[in-house]
Amino acid sequence: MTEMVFSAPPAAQRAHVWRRLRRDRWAVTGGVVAVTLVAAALAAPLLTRVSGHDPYTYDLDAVSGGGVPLGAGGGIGAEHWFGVEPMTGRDLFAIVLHGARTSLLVGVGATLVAIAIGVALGATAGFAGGWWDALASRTTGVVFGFPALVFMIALSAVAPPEIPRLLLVVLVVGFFGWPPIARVVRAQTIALRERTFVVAAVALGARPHQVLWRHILPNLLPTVLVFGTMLVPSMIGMEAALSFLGVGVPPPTPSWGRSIGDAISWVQLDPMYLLFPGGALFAATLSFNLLGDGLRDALDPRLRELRR
Amino acid sequence: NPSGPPGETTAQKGGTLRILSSASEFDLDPAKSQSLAITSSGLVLRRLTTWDISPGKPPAVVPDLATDTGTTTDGGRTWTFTLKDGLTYPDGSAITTRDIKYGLERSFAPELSGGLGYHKALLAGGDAYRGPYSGQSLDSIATPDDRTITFTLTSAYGDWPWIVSMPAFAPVPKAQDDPADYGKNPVPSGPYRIASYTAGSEAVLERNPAWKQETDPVRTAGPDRIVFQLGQDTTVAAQRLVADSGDDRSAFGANFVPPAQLAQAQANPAVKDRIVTSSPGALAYLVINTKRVTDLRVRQALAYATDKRAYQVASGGETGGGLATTLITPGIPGRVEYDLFPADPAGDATKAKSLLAEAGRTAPRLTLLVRSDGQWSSQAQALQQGFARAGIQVELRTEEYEAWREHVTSGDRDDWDLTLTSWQPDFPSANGNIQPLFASGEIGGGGFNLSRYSVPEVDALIARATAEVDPAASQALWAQADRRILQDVPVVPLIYTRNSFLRGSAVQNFVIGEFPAYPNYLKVSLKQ
Amino acid sequence: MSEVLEFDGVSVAFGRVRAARDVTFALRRGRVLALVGESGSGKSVTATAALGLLPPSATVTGSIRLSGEELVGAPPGVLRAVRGARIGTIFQEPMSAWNPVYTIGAQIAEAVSVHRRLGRAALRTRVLSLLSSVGLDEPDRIAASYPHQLSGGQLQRAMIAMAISGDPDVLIADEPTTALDVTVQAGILALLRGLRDTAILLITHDMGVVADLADDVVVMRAGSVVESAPAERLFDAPAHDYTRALLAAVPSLTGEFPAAPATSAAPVVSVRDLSVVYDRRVRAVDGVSLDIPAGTVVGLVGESGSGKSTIGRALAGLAPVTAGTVTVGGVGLGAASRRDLRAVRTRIGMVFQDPASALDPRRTVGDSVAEPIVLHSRATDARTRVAELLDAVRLDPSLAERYPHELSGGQRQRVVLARALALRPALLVADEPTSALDVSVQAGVLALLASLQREHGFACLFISHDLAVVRSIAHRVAVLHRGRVVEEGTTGKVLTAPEHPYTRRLLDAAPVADPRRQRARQASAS
Amino acid sequence: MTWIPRRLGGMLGVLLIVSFLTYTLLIVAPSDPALMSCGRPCTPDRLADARAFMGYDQPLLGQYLSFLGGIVTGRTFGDGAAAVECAAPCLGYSFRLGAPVTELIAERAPVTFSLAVGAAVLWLLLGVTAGTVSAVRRGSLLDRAAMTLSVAAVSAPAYLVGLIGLLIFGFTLNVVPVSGYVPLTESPVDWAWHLVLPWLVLALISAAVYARLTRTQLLDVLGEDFVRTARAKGLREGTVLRRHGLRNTLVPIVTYFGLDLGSLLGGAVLTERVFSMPGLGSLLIDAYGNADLPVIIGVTVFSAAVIVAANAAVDVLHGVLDPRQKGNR
Ligand SMILES: Nc1ncnc2c1ncn2[C@@H]1O[C@H](COP(=O)(O)OP(=O)(O)OP(=O)(O)O)[C@@H](O)[C@H]1O
Ligand SMILES: Nc1ncnc2c1ncn2[C@@H]1O[C@H](COP(=O)(O)OP(=O)(O)OP(=O)(O)O)[C@@H](O)[C@H]1O
Ligand SMILES: [Mg+2]
Ligand SMILES: [Mg+2]
Ligand code: NI
Repeated sequence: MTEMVFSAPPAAQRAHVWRRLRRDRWAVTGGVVAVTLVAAALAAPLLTRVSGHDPYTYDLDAVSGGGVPLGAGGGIGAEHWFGVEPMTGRDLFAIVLHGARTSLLVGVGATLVAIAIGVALGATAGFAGGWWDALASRTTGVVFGFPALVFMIALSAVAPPEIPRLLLVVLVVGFFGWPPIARVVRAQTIALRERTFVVAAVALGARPHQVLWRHILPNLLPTVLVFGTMLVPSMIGMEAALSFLGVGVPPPTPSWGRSIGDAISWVQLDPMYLLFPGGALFAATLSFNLLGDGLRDALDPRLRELRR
Repeated sequence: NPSGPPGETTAQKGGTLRILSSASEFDLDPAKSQSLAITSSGLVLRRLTTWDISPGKPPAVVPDLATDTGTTTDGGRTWTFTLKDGLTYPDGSAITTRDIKYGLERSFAPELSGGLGYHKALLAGGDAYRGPYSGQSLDSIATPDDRTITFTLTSAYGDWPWIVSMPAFAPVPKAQDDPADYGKNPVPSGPYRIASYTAGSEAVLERNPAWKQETDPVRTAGPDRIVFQLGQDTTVAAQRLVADSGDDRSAFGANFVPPAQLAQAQANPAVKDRIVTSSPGALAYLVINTKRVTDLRVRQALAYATDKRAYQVASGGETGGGLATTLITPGIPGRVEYDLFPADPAGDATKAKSLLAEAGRTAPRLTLLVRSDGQWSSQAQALQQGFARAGIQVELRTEEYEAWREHVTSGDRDDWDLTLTSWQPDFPSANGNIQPLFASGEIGGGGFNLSRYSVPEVDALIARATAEVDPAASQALWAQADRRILQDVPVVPLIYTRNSFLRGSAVQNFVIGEFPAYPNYLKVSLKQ
Repeated sequence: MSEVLEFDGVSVAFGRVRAARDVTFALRRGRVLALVGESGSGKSVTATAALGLLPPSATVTGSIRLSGEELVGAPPGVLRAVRGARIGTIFQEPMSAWNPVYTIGAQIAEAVSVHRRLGRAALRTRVLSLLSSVGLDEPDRIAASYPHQLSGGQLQRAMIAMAISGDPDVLIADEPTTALDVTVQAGILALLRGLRDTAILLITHDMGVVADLADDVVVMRAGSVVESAPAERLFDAPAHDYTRALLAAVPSLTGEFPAAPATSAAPVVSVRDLSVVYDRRVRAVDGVSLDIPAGTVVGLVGESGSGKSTIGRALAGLAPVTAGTVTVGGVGLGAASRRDLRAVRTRIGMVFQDPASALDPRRTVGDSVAEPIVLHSRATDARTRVAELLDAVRLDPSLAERYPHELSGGQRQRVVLARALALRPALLVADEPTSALDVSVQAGVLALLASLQREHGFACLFISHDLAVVRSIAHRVAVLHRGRVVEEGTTGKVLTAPEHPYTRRLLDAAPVADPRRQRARQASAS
Repeated sequence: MTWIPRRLGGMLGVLLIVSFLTYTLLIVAPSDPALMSCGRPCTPDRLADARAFMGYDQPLLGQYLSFLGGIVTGRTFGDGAAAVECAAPCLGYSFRLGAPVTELIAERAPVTFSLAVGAAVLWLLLGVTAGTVSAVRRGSLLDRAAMTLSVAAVSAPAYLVGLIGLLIFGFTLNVVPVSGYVPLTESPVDWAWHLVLPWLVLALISAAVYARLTRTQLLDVLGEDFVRTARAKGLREGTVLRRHGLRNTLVPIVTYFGLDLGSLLGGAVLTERVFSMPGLGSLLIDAYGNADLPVIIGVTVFSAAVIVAANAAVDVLHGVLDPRQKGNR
């Protein structure tokens, strides 16, 4: 701020945000965890080669006749780092690691889809008003009031097997996630469009998309960040529900959502089974949120020099 | 063999029994009911015959409203029953065979479809009959007087005494029939009647004063009141029964205990006693779509490659069921044990591979249709990994129960190779094990011949066995059919499932016989 | 004379920006101290420090004592008891200082009831009487209005009403009359003068107001006090060079009128019978017709709330026109397609009355100024152009990377002006563009406008309450009264030989930057 | 006031589209309601009978039109002695449950409403409080703790939270009833007592978004000039936060709340299941499992109507909450 730079070009501003983000210890922690998780997901095949177990092979010797993992903590040991899955004896470490691939992809991918549609529709509807608003609002109403379950069951029947399931899941989950975002974004856009600085931009002859892009969206960003980071875990949960309906990623491909769903009823007997995938989901969500909060605060000029 | 409480103690009277059920509706309309003779509807409605179920004894058909289990004079085509003395409804009027005829007739009405309908195809003229509401009656049911009823069948049928134990054979007084609501307030003939019903949440049964113990040898009618708590989540219900506190002490679960809770309960000595596990009952099997997997050697390879052990573990291990090799299930009279594909429980991948090589299909890719409810998904995965060892790539496709059912029973959606299901006969005769699953007439249109298995020789064998009135002769024929069918490998038997139930500590006489693998509600009583 | 509020060596820093340095002065009961000085010299920051309401990024050192009680670093409870009750505050930018979701009446009532319990009816009466005391003639409507429904001057007066509602010992009045026309301003000054028990800290750029009201004057520049003296002495014998320069820059109602350019054929703006009605009730503009030829500056003066800003907005197609036509550059705005409207707007430079809310809080100042350039030209050197523009409006180009909330009121106003000028518009609509500027900066900005205007010959609607400013820049003047143009003509004619009584009253009410003459005028008025 | 008919028209349009799409999809969906009610064994003849009786042999459009007609005028199913009357507004008739869908919904709705409204009040309080604390103490340990908690809550499946709640408070501590629902009219105390745990569970899970939303919005608002004005009046910090801070964050929160509540009123499937509450959610899920099309369609249309109404209410509220938006409906 003290350097004698002329108008701060976006790059400089970005550097600024980056610098402030880096100073935020929590955001940095979040970033490190998020990067680690993504890296672990990418390197899953490699890592499981090191651990010596893939997520598919049954090991019925690791479970009792009734399917309960043998040994303490759900079978944790040098052999199975996170223990094994009840009923199958599959290696939980491998399952959690490979599950990260599915879940992060779906969680983040579907969130992006939902946000993209929600923000695009909500912001344009709120800004343009008139028939477009009416149409967009009705569409939002229809999608929101629409029985997603019916749709998914129908889809499971008609979707040709050639479509990659993962892509389908991302699209479907994302598609049913956008209406709330669109509504909130629309409401905020309507409030923003009355603000003098937006009117000023209009008075400058800015095209609608320019006003949206330059003034509305940046001011919507904090809200969108919140939704984005909060949406990830519910999207991962949705993925599990979908695979239950037969539209999801078919078993035995691991995913956190499914593991968590399976683990719930085992929570008393084998809490570790819930703890590892659940903890992974929690860590991912928390890190995204920390990062999101950090970003939000770094982007807020009014909080710039606030010291603790 | 059944574990749980030792033998039967004499039924104590009194108390309120609670039955925790995941079902959310409670409809006792005899025409729409598929309930077994010994479960809920049996508490309120009596039929011509019923089942005598006790642990350690083979199931027997015994008279209920009728004086005997039926007489036939022409080798099983016409059957005559006579009602006992002194049977009345709560209003004092007598139970008559006319009411039974009417009850049966209304079961033909399309608006009341949905129940067990074995009689509909068996009674002469039944295929064209559409119920009494448009004024017609079914002449193959004759009621010469109020206490006699005679059935004329399309062909001889030896198991008819079992058929008349089904819900539709309960009396329905015509004057009190309101087709839309009858199921919520049926006129009782058994020891209980419905006192109140709150949709989706509970149904309360209270004593029927008109019921007389001396006319009824199988019902003990212990509790004063029976409360069905509906819409209970099975996991939560199991947890409640494990906790065994307050009212839950006098409750039992109507649903199987989920594997995790079962393992948990077994690990807890205080709870272990209260688990009641059935003998091996329903047959869980792998269906092979014979229209698509046409090569017998491939089917044989599947039979050898099947990892029954993993399947068993996925079903809860030993308590989940014993390994299966035959179609007729244990507990059914006349069952003969054999194993056409002897292999290690984990499967014989080598043998399977060599069969595949013979067939010229070393790496077949098959689609396994899985229903999304229950444990089917983990069970399917257990098979999948076994098949993979023999080089058979199986892709799982999950579907909701109803979608799955439409898929596999409609007969015209042949885009799958394998599916998993289980079958428990509706009455303890090998007929119920074989005919619905392998008769060519049961393909499509809602029938359960999921393998699309159609062999004239087998159909003929089934027809012969069905018509045989002599139990021993018929049992031999069924055993022959069992072996004959499995030679073609339309299915791979996996396990005979054992069902486990939990009861509260005050619940007595909560027992499961050799058939069916469900507790006998009719004899449950409470410790006073 | 008791010292009520003492500033003793007060310094305020925002990180490395030192906004005020070692400021010392004291307010006394019953006296008015005027704080004058360059825009951005730290006046507002110093005054706000007394309330403990600077943003957390500010570091305050030194001592501020209210009747001996230290306020710097005082616990929140102490500060809260002081605020509103013992120190009333009129904030500089009235429009953004109001909460948009409550009515004016509710917000004043809230202030009243913080420190005093009153019944509903009594509260209402009090609010209404406060509103009328600041010269608002429809107190009922004003009280029931939301901030966005009122004009800048109305909001400012309501703000004054709120500030005096607690009968404070000290009144901090930061530019209390910037948005007021001289007639109303005279009323407000009289009101303030009437608060005899109160010590008033008056921050203003208007030397006429200083002359009218102040007993003592403190002059600030670049964060430091350069001179402080009793008012008369300061006007008579300014000691510091900066003070002298300041006084010299005071525009006066004498001297040359700008020569009207030769009128070209088609006017750039042609307004015919324009009426604007808000909410079906408030007839803000009532049958106004107005032409602005190319190369001409039309000054629009008139009472606060008479519809000036509304007309300005109508020229950019931003007002709900109920009747009449507005033609800009040959395009009728009422019937124009979006595309035409946009094309017209790119040629209009717009300065909104409230600079604080006209700037996107999430964009840097440089970004905001560059916006029209980025939007409409493929210029790659926006940065140089931004620096040029900032320099032209006398802002340090280094401010470009600050955010709007980090500027002073006058600085923000100049940013908005710079943005409006960025594309060399064919029409400039400037709504009170210099109201927050001290006279020396104002003189510079006016000179810039005049020279740009001569150079590019744009048409300009110049809305101002300051007759001297209008006189120095406008070729023609239109006088607005209650939504109607009551008089229109060349500046010379309207300001020297006014025909309408309202114009005459306006001229009479304009304060002059001479304490003795002001006092004489007050005496003759009363 | 011309917006009222326009708005109502729009709402009706949405409902028409939703119901029509549902109808179409259910036809496309690979499940045959007749099959589910055909009984065992099922012969093709009987199947055709059941299908004809339920009206699924009719063309789609015809079925849909009679459905619409039923809403306005009521319908009769079947004929002769077995005919069933379904009075207007008839949303169909469930052959499986032997009751008009409207009646089923009327029976179940109070349960869901009790569950949803109570939980909503709780989660709003919880969420907004946590969000406010977070914003005011931005960056502090408290802020981070609130965030960690809310993240844990959103990451946890409702079923799990419900089950754990039951295990702890129902079975182990034995302080709340473990299942069931008592109508408010029967005993308000019992009603609330049975609902405490479900409310808490739902609230815990849903509060998270409100906490985060409140935090970010409040941080925005607290930077505005009018907050400084409010402080200059001498208002207590709490009042400033409430009246000037929170009040100005309401628009997005209320918008989201409307949606959330609206969709919850359509049934809280998992929560209802864990706590054995006979609400709309369990009705719907049950209907899915049994291909009970009339119930699926009826409940869908009903919850769509609730959602649409909640949206409309929120839109009207916007005008009240933000006077600048009046006339922007
Ligand atoms: N959005 C609105 N809704 C209702 N009334 C409004 C609105 N905007 C302005 N008004 C009213 O219209 C009148 C004219 O307002 P305008 O802002 O044009 O005045 P002005 O001449 O610019 O005054 P000032 O010098 O105080 O800025 C005022 O009485 C004001 O209260
Ligand atoms: N939050 C902030 N962060 C950084 N700098 C600030 C901040 N607020 C004000 N400043 C700077 O402090 C200086 C003094 O500002 P102040 O508002 O006191 O000026 P002023 O004398 O009131 O000017 P004006 O007459 O234009 O209102 C200005 O240079 C301004 O840019
Ligand atoms: Mg200032
Ligand atoms: Mg104005
Ligand atoms: Ni001025």
